[in-house]
Amino acid sequence: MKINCLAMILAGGQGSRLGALTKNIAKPAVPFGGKYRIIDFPLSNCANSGIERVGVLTQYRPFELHNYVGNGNAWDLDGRYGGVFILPPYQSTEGADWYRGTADAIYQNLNFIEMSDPSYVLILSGDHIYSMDYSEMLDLHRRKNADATIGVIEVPWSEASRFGIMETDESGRIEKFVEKPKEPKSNLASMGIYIFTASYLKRYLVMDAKDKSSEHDFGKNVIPAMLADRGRLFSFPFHGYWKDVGTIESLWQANMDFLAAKPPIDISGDRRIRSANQPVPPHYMGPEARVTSSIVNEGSIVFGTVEHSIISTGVRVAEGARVTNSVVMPFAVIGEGAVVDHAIIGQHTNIMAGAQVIGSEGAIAVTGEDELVTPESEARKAAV
Amino acid sequence: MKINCLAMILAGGQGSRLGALTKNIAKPAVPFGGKYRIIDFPLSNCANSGIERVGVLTQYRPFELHNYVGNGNAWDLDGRYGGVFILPPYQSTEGADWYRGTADAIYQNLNFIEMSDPSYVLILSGDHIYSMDYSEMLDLHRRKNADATIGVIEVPWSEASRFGIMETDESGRIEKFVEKPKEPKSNLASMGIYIFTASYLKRYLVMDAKDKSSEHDFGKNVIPAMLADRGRLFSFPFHGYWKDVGTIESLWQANMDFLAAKPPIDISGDRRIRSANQPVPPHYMGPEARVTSSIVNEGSIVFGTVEHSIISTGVRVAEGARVTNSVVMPFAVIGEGAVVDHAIIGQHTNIMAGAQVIGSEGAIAVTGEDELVTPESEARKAAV
Amino acid sequence: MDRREFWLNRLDEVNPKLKNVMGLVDLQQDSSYLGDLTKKRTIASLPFAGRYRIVDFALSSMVNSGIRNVGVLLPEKSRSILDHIRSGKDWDLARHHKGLCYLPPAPADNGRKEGDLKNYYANLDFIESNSEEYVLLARADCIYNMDFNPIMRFHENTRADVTIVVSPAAHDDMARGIVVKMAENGLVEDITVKPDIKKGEMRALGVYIARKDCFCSGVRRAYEHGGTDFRVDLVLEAFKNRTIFAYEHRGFSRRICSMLAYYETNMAMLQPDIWKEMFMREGHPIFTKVKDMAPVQYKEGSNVTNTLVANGCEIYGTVENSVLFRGVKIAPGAVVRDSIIMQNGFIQDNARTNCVVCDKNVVVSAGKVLEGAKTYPVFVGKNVRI
Amino acid sequence: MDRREFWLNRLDEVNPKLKNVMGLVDLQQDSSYLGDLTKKRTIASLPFAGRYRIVDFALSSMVNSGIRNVGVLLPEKSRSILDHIRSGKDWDLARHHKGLCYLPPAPADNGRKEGDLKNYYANLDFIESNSEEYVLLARADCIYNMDFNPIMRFHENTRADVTIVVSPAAHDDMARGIVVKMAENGLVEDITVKPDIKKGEMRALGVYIARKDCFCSGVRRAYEHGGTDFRVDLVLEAFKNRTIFAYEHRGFSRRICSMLAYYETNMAMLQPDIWKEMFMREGHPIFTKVKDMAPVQYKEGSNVTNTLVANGCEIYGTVENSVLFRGVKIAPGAVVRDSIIMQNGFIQDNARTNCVVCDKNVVVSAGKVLEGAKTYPVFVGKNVRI
Repeated sequence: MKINCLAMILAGGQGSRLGALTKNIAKPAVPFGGKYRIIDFPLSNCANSGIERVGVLTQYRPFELHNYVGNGNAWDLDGRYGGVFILPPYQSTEGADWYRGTADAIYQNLNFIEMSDPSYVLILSGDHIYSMDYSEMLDLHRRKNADATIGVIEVPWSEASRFGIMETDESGRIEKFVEKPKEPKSNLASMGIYIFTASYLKRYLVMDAKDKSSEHDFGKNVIPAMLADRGRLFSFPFHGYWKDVGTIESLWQANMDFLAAKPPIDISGDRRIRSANQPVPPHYMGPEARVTSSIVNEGSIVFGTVEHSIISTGVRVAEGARVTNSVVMPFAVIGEGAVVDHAIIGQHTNIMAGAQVIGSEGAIAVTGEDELVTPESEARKAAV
Repeated sequence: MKINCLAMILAGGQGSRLGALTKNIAKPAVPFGGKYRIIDFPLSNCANSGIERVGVLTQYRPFELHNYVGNGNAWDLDGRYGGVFILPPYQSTEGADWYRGTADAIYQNLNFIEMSDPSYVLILSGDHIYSMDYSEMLDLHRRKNADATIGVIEVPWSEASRFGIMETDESGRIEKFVEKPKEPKSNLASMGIYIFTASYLKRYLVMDAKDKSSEHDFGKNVIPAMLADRGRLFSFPFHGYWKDVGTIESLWQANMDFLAAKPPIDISGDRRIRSANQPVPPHYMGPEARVTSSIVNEGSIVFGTVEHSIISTGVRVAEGARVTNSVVMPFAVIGEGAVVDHAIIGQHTNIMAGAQVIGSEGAIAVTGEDELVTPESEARKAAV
Repeated sequence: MDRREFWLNRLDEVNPKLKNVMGLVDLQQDSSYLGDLTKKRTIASLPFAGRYRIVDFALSSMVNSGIRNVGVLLPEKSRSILDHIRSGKDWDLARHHKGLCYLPPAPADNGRKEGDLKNYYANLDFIESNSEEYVLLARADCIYNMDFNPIMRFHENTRADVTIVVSPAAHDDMARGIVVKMAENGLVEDITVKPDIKKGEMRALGVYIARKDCFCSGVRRAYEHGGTDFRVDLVLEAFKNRTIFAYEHRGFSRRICSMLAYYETNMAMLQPDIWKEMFMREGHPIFTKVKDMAPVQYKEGSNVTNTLVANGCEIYGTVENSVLFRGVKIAPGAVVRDSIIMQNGFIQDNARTNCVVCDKNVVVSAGKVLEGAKTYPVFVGKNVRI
Repeated sequence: MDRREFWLNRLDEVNPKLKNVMGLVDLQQDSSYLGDLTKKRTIASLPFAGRYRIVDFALSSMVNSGIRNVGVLLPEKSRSILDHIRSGKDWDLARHHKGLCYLPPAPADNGRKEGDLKNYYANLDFIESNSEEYVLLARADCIYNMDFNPIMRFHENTRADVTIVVSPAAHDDMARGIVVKMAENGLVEDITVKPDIKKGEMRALGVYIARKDCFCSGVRRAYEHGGTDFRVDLVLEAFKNRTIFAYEHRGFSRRICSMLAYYETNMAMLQPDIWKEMFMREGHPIFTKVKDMAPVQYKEGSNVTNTLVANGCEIYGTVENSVLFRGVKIAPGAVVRDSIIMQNGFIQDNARTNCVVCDKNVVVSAGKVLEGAKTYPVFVGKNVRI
């Protein structure tokens, strides 16, 4: 059965810039916004855009991601021609290798793509928070009869040199693509979202794989090669909220963005962000609870004070505890009288009674998964 | 959530002894008996024994197996604490490696086992045809307070030296285990089915992983090490039909076994063998069809003659074609006047009008997947 | 470009999807024309072609055409249909968002005459609460494998208020139904409801497309003015001032309107080209409840020709021009000709059936002979042992 | 060792599983005691504790106890319950083999007096066709989180024909129910059906265990002798000569037998130890339909204490001793005390509610004040705007 569009999510390796938070889980499985995990965003976007078959490329603890994603049922991606497939490297008749770059990861799964037989392939990354209708981008791709279409967003000129920058003509056709230009001539940054016509992609991936000098990266190698051959590459401008959460600081900041009077994404409307739910009850606010400017998810129980923070599934904030400007990940416990400020508290971590985890803007404190923080232990600070 | 018993199926590598049949699919995905795939047997046995969580260890084209197995829904293995997990090698904080042996494959997935938190681990292989109630074996394991229990079957004395042979005392406790003994002192062969108490297994896998001289094989290394330490290892005798289908000859023979007047396994009763079904209609027998002593599955259409053969899903046997003593795998086409005898015809293969694929007992002819056999081309013969 | 336009523009492309259409399947069909066959079941749950039930054809056509939101109007006796459709998973309709929704029959109003229209009326709130702009209704008493996309395009292009799918009757048809007279462009000039239909007359296949607001206001108007009958009070009366077009379906289609039609339509599946059109169309499979039966065992001496055989059968004897449902057993020496043997039938040694329809679990004992005619098949009721 | 023994021996072990027990959930409870709360719904589908419905507690208890085969006796008005339970997937009961089966109400017999017993009788064929040897019946009008395994062991050990689960009534209970007198060992000495129940009396929680043959023969006997009422005609009459034991459930349990009981039982969930016993027991979660709402937004100035808050809420104002269901909005300056606000309620600026139960979609406009008493909460019907 030929499908229209197949999505491939580059979920990456261990995501070392997230440090302790990814000791036991892959980056896309990192909790976000009290209820979600990062991968909920691209998966929900796919479902909301009518794309029902998704490959997730990862080589780091794939079964935990699999355990979370299952067959995609939570996102209604488990239809007969759909499904979510976790794709670690595998052994083929031609041998086997770990993924050497974004393009190589896709290349190694060309068999999977052929099995799915799509007309178009949508490539996404697994560490961005945003809500986008890919079907509009796909529509542009078809109307322009493009070989490739790249999602772009305007960034402040001052930051443009941190991104892959596109120069386009009036029709949106891409003339030049420069990774991290020192003197950017445009502020249209690549979002790392690509739609390729499947056959075109395959041709370039096979060429790239043979090129021993290549780093096998879409931005550095494949897109430039396509442009060099005068391929029909177009840009698709995106105007909504879009945030890379690849670092502790940006992860914390993106969480805080959702505490604004008007959250940056409508996560509960028609194009809602879905997630795999656990059977937990409504949360309970104790007799002395004091919670303001915060987001609190199901299954938690709060007796203390929470201000401008995110309290995830199953968290317990004990009497007299004080959580401010922080993200408390699922099933963490904040003990009696403990103080948490400008911090990210990892899943299942126990901040014992009286302990303190205090960071500051620009130096967010982080505790990993399943840790025990006593009043004596000094919480590790994230390298920024 | 603690589960009672986790099953781990060693699905192996490319299964090269099945030659052309496993060019594009892993061995457990090889079709069997007209409707099934080899992995249906261990998966159905698990479901029928109340074991709902299953890991499938493979490093060869995992997504095709994933595509077939899905989340285990077809076997009712998709419950909240259940699920089927395809487990290729992955990258962990300690590095990454391909599976070096049966024990190493399990060792590399200790994290998965810990995540599932079972009391017992059942280890199975992915290339046996049989119907067995593992819960009886598990019950024996518990009643004997065993560290490990090994499924055994009596084999003819003349063949005993091809197997791992167990010597047991009266209570069934294993005293000695010898891989392929030249002069066997017992005819109790290991079926490659093990139940371990989870903590005990973990201890020995960790030890085995550190042993540089080990081949990391259960039969050769782990079981002997356990016996050397006087572990409580028991045998569980099995009396039903059990067939290794790791070679072309044995795969053909096992298929033929199901054509007996009384098939060796009751595949449709209470403990039925389940499989992931495709939406195909009842098969159609044409006006001149002549079918005897055969098994024919849904979705096929027969105009020719079929004798003592297995016709799988979606196969077409054209007018005047003659199929005898053969296994025709799904969606193969046997053209007009073609002759197939003592052969295995791979999936989607097209035997053109007038072509012949003729083997003999002991030298079964094989065509691979998606092949085209013309009257001119001589069908490849399997190495026996 | 609005959302609707966006999807409709795609219809000719790779992945046709009737995203803006909600499906309604009406299972409350009058089954008195089928005699004992439907004494204890609805037409919709009547077994067909070895492994299907009649409802599978309407449901599969919807799903294959891209409809993802289907309301099922349940009949009074709904257990067998609930057990067949279950979550809708086998039709890919078990979803968190949209998917299958059961619309159970409304309890009886005090003193008011009952009819099939009432259940539509009782469920208007559900129909209206959905976001789709169009309704595609299928009344589950016909056999077809239809792609609704071209019909939807036809509906759009003609700017019809209501589109009725019709086809010429293949035979005289003794059951009540809608017959239309239409102009060459499809514009309907007259609609009649007749107690019998002559061969060749353009009769409705029970498939209707309309804008949801048009459909709902029609139902409301018909019911609130005392209407009870879908055909007369809605299609004939309430839609009187609407622009109605008829779309002629040219593929295979049959109404299951009598025992003979049931018999002949099953037999039609024995023609390989019809078998292929119905069941083997790329992207248009007919889905049904998965039962996961073993493949068929043809034993030594079996002789089966021009026959449809479902899984789970075991055959020693001779079968010609017949349809065997799941789990049928034909003993040595038994001869089955021009017959339909439903689930778990057992034709014992040397028994013979000729032009017979056996309901589920029928046993024809050793040596017994049953003989009907092609124009008058003999029917044997459920669980009967002869 | 036969199959049954085999599984029962395991009960004390790691993975208790009532594999030999089929569950029956009866949703056709008399709801006249609850007034307007159940005017348009059954007790079983009454919203409870922020995100649940009453039926979730019986269903979850069955599933967590290891029951994998559950028949659901549907009430006359079944759409909301079909929409809530759907395939049973959220309770892990969407299975090919066993799993959930809907048993729709039997159509009315001509002239015969109706009652809840009839639906049991009409579905005996289904109950008997299943392989399990025991039936565990739960009538869905109670709140509990029960492990049925010890009750099953009790049933086995006492060699009872029928085991009834009871607990002393926490309050006077104005609804009709079964009261038992029992000996110390649990043997039932007398059963009565009373129109009201006094505090402390041992009243049935609607949970019964019996061998399937005993249960079915009782139903058959009761109905075929003209019986209509489950309690009187089956439990009192048909089981007269059976050995009946009562098992006292010592965990939390309440019958939802009046508006006040509904109010107080919701409020009981605000005690953290009861909240934990009901919802946070390892291996015994309460499952419900997944709606996937966003987490709760506590805005600047919000002040929420001793309150249960379901996802999807947005809170600017003050809430005390209350239960907020999904999607409730509390505007700035609004004060909600000792109240239950069901789904999508909107308490506007500076409005106040005190001891109020608001059904779904209620709007209390800016500045309005509603005040009831803890012993007499004010009820506001569905979709009302005040």
